[in-house]
Amino acid sequence: MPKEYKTPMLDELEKGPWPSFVKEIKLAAKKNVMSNDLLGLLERSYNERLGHWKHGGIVGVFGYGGGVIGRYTDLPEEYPEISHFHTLRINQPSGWFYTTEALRTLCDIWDRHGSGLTNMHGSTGDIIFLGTKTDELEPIFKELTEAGFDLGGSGSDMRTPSCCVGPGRCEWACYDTLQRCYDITMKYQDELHRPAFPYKWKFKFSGCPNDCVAAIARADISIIGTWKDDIKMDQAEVKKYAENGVDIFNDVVLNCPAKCMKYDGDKLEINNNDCRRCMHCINVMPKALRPGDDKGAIVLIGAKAPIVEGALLSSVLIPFLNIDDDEEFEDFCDLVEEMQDVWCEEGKNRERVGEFIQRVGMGNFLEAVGVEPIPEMIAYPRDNPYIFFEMDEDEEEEEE
Amino acid sequence: MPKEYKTPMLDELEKGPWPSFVKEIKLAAKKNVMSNDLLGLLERSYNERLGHWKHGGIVGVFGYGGGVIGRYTDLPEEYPEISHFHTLRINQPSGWFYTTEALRTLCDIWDRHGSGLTNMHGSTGDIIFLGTKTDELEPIFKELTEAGFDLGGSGSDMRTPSCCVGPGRCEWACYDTLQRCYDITMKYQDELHRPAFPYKWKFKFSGCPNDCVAAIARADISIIGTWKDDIKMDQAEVKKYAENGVDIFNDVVLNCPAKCMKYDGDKLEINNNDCRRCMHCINVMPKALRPGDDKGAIVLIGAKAPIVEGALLSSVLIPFLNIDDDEEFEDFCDLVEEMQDVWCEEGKNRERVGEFIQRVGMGNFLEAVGVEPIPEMIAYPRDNPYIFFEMDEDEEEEEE
Amino acid sequence: MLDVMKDRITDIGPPDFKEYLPPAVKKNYGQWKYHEILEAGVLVHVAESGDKLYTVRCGSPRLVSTTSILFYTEIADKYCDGFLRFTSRHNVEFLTTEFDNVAKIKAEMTEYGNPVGGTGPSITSIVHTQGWVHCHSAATDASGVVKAVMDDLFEYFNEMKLPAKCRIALACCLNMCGAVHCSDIAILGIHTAYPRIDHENLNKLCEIPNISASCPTAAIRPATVDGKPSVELIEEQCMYCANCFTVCPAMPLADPVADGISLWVGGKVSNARSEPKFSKLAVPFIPNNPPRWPEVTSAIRKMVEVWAENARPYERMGEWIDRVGWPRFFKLTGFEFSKMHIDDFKYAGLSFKRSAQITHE
Amino acid sequence: MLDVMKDRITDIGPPDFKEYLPPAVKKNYGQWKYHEILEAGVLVHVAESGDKLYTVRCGSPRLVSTTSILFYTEIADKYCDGFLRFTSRHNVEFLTTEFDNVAKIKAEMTEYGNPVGGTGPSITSIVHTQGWVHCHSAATDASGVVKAVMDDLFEYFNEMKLPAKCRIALACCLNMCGAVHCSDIAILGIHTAYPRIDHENLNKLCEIPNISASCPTAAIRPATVDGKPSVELIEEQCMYCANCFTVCPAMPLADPVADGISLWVGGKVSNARSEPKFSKLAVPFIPNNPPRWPEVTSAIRKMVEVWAENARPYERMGEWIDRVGWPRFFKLTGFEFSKMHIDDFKYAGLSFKRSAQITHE
Ligand code: SRM
Ligand code: SRM
Ligand code: SRM
Ligand code: SRM
Ligand code: SF4
Ligand code: SF4
Ligand code: SF4
Ligand code: SF4
Ligand code: SF4
Ligand code: SF4
Ligand code: SF4
Ligand code: SF4
Repeated sequence: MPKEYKTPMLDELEKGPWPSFVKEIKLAAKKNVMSNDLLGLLERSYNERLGHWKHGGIVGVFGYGGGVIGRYTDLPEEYPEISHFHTLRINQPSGWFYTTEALRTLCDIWDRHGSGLTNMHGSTGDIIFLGTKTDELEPIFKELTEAGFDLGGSGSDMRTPSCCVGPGRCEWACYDTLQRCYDITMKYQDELHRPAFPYKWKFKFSGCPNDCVAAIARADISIIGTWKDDIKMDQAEVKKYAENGVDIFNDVVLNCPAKCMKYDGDKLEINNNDCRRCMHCINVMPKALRPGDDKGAIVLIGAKAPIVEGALLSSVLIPFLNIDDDEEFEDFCDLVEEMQDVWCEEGKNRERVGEFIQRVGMGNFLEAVGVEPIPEMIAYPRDNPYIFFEMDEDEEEEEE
Repeated sequence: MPKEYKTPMLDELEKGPWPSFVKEIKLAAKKNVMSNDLLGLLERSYNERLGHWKHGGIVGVFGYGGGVIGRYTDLPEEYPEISHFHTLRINQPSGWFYTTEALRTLCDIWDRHGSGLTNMHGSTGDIIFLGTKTDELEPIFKELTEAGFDLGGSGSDMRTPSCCVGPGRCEWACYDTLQRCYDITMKYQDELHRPAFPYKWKFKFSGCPNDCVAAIARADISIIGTWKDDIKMDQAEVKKYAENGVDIFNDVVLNCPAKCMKYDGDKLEINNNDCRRCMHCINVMPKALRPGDDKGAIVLIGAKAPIVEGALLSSVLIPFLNIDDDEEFEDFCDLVEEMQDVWCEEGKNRERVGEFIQRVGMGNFLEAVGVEPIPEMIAYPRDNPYIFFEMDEDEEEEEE
Repeated sequence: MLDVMKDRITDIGPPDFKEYLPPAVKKNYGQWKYHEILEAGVLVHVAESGDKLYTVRCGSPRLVSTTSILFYTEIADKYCDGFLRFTSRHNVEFLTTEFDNVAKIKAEMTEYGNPVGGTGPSITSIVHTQGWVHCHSAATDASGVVKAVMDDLFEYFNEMKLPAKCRIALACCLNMCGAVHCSDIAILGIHTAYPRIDHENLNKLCEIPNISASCPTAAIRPATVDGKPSVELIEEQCMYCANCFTVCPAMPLADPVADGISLWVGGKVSNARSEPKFSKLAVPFIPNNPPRWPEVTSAIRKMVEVWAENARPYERMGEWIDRVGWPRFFKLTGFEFSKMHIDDFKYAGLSFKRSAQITHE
Repeated sequence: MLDVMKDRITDIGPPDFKEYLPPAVKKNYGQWKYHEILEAGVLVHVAESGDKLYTVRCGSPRLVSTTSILFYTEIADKYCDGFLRFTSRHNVEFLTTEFDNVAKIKAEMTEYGNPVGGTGPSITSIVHTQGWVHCHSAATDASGVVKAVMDDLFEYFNEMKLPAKCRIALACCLNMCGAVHCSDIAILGIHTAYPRIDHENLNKLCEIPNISASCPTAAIRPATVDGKPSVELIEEQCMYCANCFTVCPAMPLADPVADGISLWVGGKVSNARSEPKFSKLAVPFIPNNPPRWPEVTSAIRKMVEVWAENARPYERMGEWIDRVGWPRFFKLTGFEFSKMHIDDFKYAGLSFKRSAQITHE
């Protein structure tokens, strides 16, 4: 018989309009002793204002270096069911689309082998199976793979890539985010499952500059859709928006970062040469404006959270890649591997690629991976005169 | 008989519409052997693409640590007249106003004791007497002071302050730049003449945010005029500008950094609460718009050239100071002295105050000089979570 | 064990998403023309073919039981041909080609406890992390704070009455698994006590050079304590980042009194209008006050209200502050400005106000 | 010597400017109402009193002989009641209350060789430094380059046909006495050869710890060479800043072939419209080519022309580039973009293009 915990603190959090995670833990606790002990432990944390988890040891499934986060409570005597409480990271399908059948299979496996609690999803994008014992890992893994699922990344490896819904349900997708996310994931299964990098290596795919998976903020490789040709414009629809109350002048023209729009109260003009493809005008009037036809992606590099050298945003590496084209995609993969090699060779332990670039210098990094420096990569050229001069061979000879 | 130098290279630079410094050197060389040798040496530099000056030793006038830059050619045998060729820095009058009489006196002194060449002015603002011998320094100094002039700064001291023309000839002067520049100079004569600081200490005074002495870019203490109340507006004059071809919408409204203007083709409106006092609209239409009446100055700190830690711009220390008020001016001087003390105590050798602040942290600097931190001092708060927490005494007690 | 190792399948990767796409999505894949937001939480996407696909977005606690997932599958089976999806912010979305289903899904999901909203100029789910539910590193809980904040801000979830989107995220420690650093409002768990060094066990559990190297401020030095190899801490140099603890369990920082929450504001990710920005410090420290963290919820409400009242349409939190300036932000919110707000890390110098562009009131 | 020390006056400071103000200035001090630019180089300031004061601004080489100063005093005596002033950019200004005098001053000064201009949207005098005329540190000449550039750009001095002001400055070494770092166009003398260490004399002339400390990249280490205390240089770490030379004469860098000029672009000082900005690297190196530095003048002309053609009214060089982006600048000027343009100093990371806001052509 499972213990019955009094949870006055947590009960408070069953109230109110927002969906309650306490309700979820209780639902799970009804069927599952681990979740029941979790409820008790969490109430205790609420009372003590202190977590009760220990640093995880290394646990996992055979042949994989990642995908499982080991976790143990520091009060195993009092909460024996969660003395082990490891999570599994399961690689989600592109765009988080599911059949109900697949979900039922997952639930079934998890109810039999784990806590019955999940995160849908983890913030990298995985399905998180939240809490089980070491012994259950292999059985879960076997059933998962038989059902067509596999573990995601953890540790110093490629992490589970993720992508926005893209062409699945968005008119602005400039490339096939779902497909390319899937392709990268499949291509680098080994890198995903067997950590051998200096640190994490994350990929995120957004179909346009709205960046609905926040790729630029949290992926080492951020792939963001864009287009090259003119914004498509339907003046009649522009008029309708104006009639329906859009203040085209203040809401659209004044907000254009390129200051490249003109509106005379009737016709809207865009100087597409100056347009930065920021999406704003399109976002405001989706029926009237649309990205052009010559679509592709920008590849950016280096984002990460603050530890240790401060947070980084990704920065432009390739300003335009026709990523839907298989050949260009292969070229891109070659570059990815080249970068991995350089970073693995020269990177320090726990140094993300963005930090690595900052340490060795973007110019040197580009040289090492064989990419030509171009002004699209920078917001502005250096403003300090501390230049390490490198004269061309020719010039040097001339000088001698 | 002075040598006659062939100067085919320099002669080239007598041609063309822009005033020629070669003409000037030749004019001086007619009367003066030093300038004649300078001509020869300079031609040689042009041929060799190399300067011929040595590191200056310490020379100066008795009791002063600065004001003279020692200079010797490395070819004294060939150019004996400029084997010494020291410059004197003479403190200019505020705003570089002169009577012709004063200028004639200066020329007379200089023709008798030096090369007859000057810089009107040096880039800190001094009158530069360009080139004389060690023996001439004391006589020059004596005659200068008798004529009412004194040396400016050099070395690790307060440098000669300078200011824009301000109320002398500008409708936008928000305080009396000429007077305050003079006051500061007079108040700190000792600091100006007897180097005892870690490094230079420069003051520049601009009467409004146009900053016509580039104070924010090159003065440790940059004092820039501003106002607190509303921009004064004459709608009739606005109309006239519009009639005369000013595109008020594109040239003015769209260029307002605060986006705080509205123009309906007839009336111009400013939301003065949001206005950043950038001067742009006023600059475009000086007859129609004017700074308000509640005028004063912003005090900014820390600008410098790049060596060693990279160039710095000054940043806001006091967002509004009624500097024309004598009491507030005295308070400001007290703060200046407080800052000097802290910097002298804790600053490293050759560390400008801006670098010092960067090293110890603005927050710590403010604390040391007794200034309350306020959001006006920052462009944005920290974006990294690496906070050195300092709890209030009260809070700490509570916690115990 | 042997049993489970037999016929073991590895490295198959995730299922092919194409198998999981609803028929309307498959048919109109990449052929969407435009969309409209019909009401908070309800979108319609219109395809070149003329097909219409309705989406009902439902709030989710993210931490969900299989019981609830199974409930979602029931809804999806009933109205959506057996398909559903989750969003990048962990909401659950039901896609249907039948407009009539929209109201039904909405009703059933709301009834179950998953209200509909989060589209357009609203506040959608708070991206968050594990907190006391699962992580050893947490300086606060995640789910509980999120629940408290969203309860308080609920009117902004199921109505679209804000100037623009407002993205809130929470991370329970400086590792920032929630990648909160580019959020309109970031809730960040923060320690303010020094690591307590377990000299007894340190050398057994950890490699001393790694610990020293882990500290961004070089506050940790190798030292021999009671005859054992260990480390010592230069307290003035520690800013509680916990990176040493990540590397070595023998240096815990968690503390019931000194742990708490900091609030950050004005970040964004999208490239719309302005470039992506980091969030900046608004409130350095609020002690943990479970179960409802009232000081946190009210500070956040304050920010949201002040922004909502003062910003122009389409102006994200950070864009508004950039236009009117940080002095205005601190004035209107009433948050105290202190030394702690002034950056003193790597790029500090660039955060000073290096111009005479100043507002006066 | 004794003689000159007698009755010696010290610390009197500069003359009181009030003695030096022209009568019209004294009378209307602080009472100016507005101004107009009548033509290039000619301003009129109108006082509240109705008084009008005309200013004629004349170009100056800055390096002026007493002969020329005396000539200016003649003009000032003739037309300006015996007063004149210089500007913050070293031009000489004649102030008169008589409109008729304007043309006369202009004629006489032009005749003498000091043309009139530099107001409004024009290019005024180039702020500059000593160069080979006086400084031991120079990597190029100052006055000569300035003369060559201004001759070439003269049409922009005596006409006002640019979108906005364009401020050019020159510094002959990285000490940047011209404070060029915030100029629309900065001309900067630059060394590209390593310091040559005079091991023989180094220890006599300099303090070794000071030298090591002076190097921003820590490229200098104490070392014993031929039995003498000296320093050694890690060449890969040297970026030729010459700070070691400033501290120690035994480490000269100047070199006829390796010295030259770099060009920087897009800085500004004023707070009008945009905040003050630093200039950014446009051309890393052009060898010294006296007497007319043709590669320098043509590169500068290119920048000015490209900007003049493409910018909007009131848009300073840097504001234009900020709007259209650096790729456009490099494309239109044809300047080569290289690794050297990518920052690798302290704030390098912030100079990368951290957004998807990109133009395509
Ligand atoms: C589960 C998850 C949070 C969540 O509740 O969703 C998570 C949980 C942990 N993260 Fe994370 N991270 C998770 C997404 C992230 C993200 C977001 C992302 O990937 O988009 C980030 C920020 C982006 C980035 O990578 O920079 C993130 C940045 C970190 C860091 C700091 C890394 C850095 O370079 O700055 C650490 C510290 C470390 O690696 O030692 C960390 C470490 C951890 C550890 C493993 C704690 C540790 O020190 O060992 C956490 C385990 C918690 C637990 O007990 O379950 N986690 N972590 C997320 C993974 C779920 C999934 O696979 O879908
Ligand atoms: C004469 C003058 C240049 C000119 O032709 O106008 C000048 C000339 C020298 N400067 Fe300067 N500086 C002059 C204004 C400046 C300015 C501009 C300003 O003051 O507005 C700056 C940049 C602003 C600043 O202070 O940051 C400037 C930044 C430097 C530096 C770098 C200081 C720094 O902190 O980065 C040095 C190097 C040093 O101090 O060792 C320097 C050093 C020198 C020395 C003394 C060379 C040396 O290393 O000893 C030069 C003597 C040249 C000579 O032989 O005559 N000079 N120097 C300017 C002073 C004239 C006057 O008094 O009016
Ligand atoms: C479903 C989802 C993508 C997915 O694959 O899951 C999505 C879907 C859409 N986004 Fe998004 N965005 C989604 C996360 C994001 C994120 C990522 C995040 O918040 O972590 C961002 C970046 C946020 C940021 O900038 O900080 C994001 C920034 C945008 C923007 C830019 C808003 C702006 O003005 O800055 C738009 C354009 C708009 O709304 O006008 C947009 C527009 C859209 C559109 C209208 C695209 C379309 O035509 O279908 C979709 C409905 C938007 C709505 O909710 O009003 N989406 N969108 C994500 C829903 C999250 C949720 O459950 O609430
Ligand atoms: C005389 C002088 C001040 C002095 O005390 O000597 C001066 C005088 C005036 N300045 Fe200035 N400025 C003077 C140096 C500057 C500087 C400093 C510098 O260049 O080193 C600046 C900052 C430059 C920068 O931003 O990089 C400067 C930025 C301005 C501006 C802002 C321009 C802008 O749009 O960014 C204005 C406003 C305008 O011209 O519309 C201005 C406006 C003016 C006005 C119109 C002020 C007035 O009402 O009298 C004066 C005539 C301007 C003209 O030439 O068209 N003044 N002005 C300086 C003349 C230098 C010269 O000989 O050419
Ligand atoms: S990132 Fe762009 S393409 Fe992807 S879902 Fe968002 S708006 Fe659509
Ligand atoms: S996409 Fe952005 S930059 Fe381009 S025209 Fe529209 S608002 Fe302007
Ligand atoms: S800084 Fe302002 S007050 Fe001074 S001269 Fe320039 S415009 Fe006039
Ligand atoms: S002074 Fe500048 S900020 Fe103020 S209204 Fe005029 S243009 Fe706008
Ligand atoms: S943010 Fe910190 S405490 Fe929260 S899950 Fe990530 S590592 Fe754990
Ligand atoms: S908490 Fe961070 S700053 Fe403090 S000792 Fe540990 S690693 Fe260093
Ligand atoms: S810039 Fe350099 S070379 Fe030129 S005067 Fe200044 S210190 Fe001398
Ligand atoms: S020139 Fe500069 S970088 Fe090179 S050794 Fe000297 S101080 Fe160091």
